Amino acid sequence: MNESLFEIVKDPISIEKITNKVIRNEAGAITTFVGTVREFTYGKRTISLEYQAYEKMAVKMLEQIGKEINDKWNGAKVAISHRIGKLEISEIAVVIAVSTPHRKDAYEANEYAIERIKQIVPIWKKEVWEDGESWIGDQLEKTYYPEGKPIKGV
Amino acid sequence: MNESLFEIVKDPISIEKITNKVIRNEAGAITTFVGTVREFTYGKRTISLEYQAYEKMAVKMLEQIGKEINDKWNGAKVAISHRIGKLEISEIAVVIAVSTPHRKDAYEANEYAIERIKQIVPIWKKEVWEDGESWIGDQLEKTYYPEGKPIKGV
Amino acid sequence: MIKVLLFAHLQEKAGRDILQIEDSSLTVKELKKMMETNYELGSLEHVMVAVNEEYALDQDTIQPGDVVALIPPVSGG
Amino acid sequence: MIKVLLFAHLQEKAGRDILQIEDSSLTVKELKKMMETNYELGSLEHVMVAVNEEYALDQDTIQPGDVVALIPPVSGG
Repeated sequence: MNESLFEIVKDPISIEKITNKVIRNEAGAITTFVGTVREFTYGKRTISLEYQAYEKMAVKMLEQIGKEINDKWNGAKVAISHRIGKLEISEIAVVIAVSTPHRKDAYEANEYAIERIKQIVPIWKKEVWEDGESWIGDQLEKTYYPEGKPIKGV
Repeated sequence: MNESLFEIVKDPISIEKITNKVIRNEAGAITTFVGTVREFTYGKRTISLEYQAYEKMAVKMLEQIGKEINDKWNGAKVAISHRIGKLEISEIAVVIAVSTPHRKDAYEANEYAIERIKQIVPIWKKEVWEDGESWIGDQLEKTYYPEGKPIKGV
Repeated sequence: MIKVLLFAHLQEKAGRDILQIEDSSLTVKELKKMMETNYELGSLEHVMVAVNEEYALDQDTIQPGDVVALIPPVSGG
Repeated sequence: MIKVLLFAHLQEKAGRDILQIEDSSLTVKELKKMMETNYELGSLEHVMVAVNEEYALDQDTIQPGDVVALIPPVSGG
């Protein structure tokens, strides 16, 4: 199996394909997180989105998140695909699939992955509204990095 | 849209199809839980599984779980499909998809759904091992119902 | 007449998936006791009862025409 | 020579996605200051710096041949 578990892609993401990457005989629980383009954010209407990535580093950071999860949750398998380029409302921006032997771990590890993506993966979103557009920074509202870089996850 | 959000099915479940039922413009976060047939449970090897349901009541209870989630998490949309009949290792037994405007809710509501399924939905699993078979009861190891029926979720 | 649906190991023990009982009306508790006595189902202590697809309490009454189900601890998911 | 990659609004402000600077070696902090002074990028206070695809600290040194990236607060997911 030569498929990549962590990838930045330009075409639509198949939920089924990403989820299937982590299905294994020994893991009975799989959680999948699907992030889509929301029409309204705090009452403001989004027309479309554009994602840009520092692709090579983004893949490296996704791989790092996978490693962090393996350190924290025993026997977890993770696959993450993030799409870049222009996306319409309701289109899928990111899919995170995690399989674990135990159910609770699959939820926790998956939520950890999306939180870490929003901290360390060099991907930026430009929102296009009816009356303008803007690059969005700092979704977590934590712009201050006391160490000068994101906090270590492990 | 006439498709059913809560169903007991006999054929393989498509993760994509169930997830697509809950994707909406106003909800940016979707979590999907996929429960598959595990090969080993506490060291014992499972060859195959058979699920049986009291179908009509099972659908009713799945709908009730949907209502409970709507009471607890504002703006959540839920779809659940549970397969019955004979399943092989790694095949999908259940898919739960939840969409919410906010990410954290999608994880919480999804986990609530699987916990409630294991409490109130009349579905039973027969495990077939190399040396025998048995109906499995009481996955939560809570056989005692002080009220004579499952505890209310709301 | 009251229909009693059986599932999982209870169905296998009874050798069928439905029983019919002739009775005017009885409580859930009385039904469970009668099932334990008249059919070889073993103890029904941990078995729940649904009447017309709703979980019922021991003191609830079952009427002729009702569809009752014996619900052993569930194991779906 | 050191390559500096720009993304998101920094790329739009600079009007290009890559800058080349001639320098022997300098710290991350020095680079940020130089970028603020020589290019119209605004404050880089909340911008992180990656050196060869790893996040770097203010006191880390950048060598000729390194690929540097200015990483504004990310917003993927």
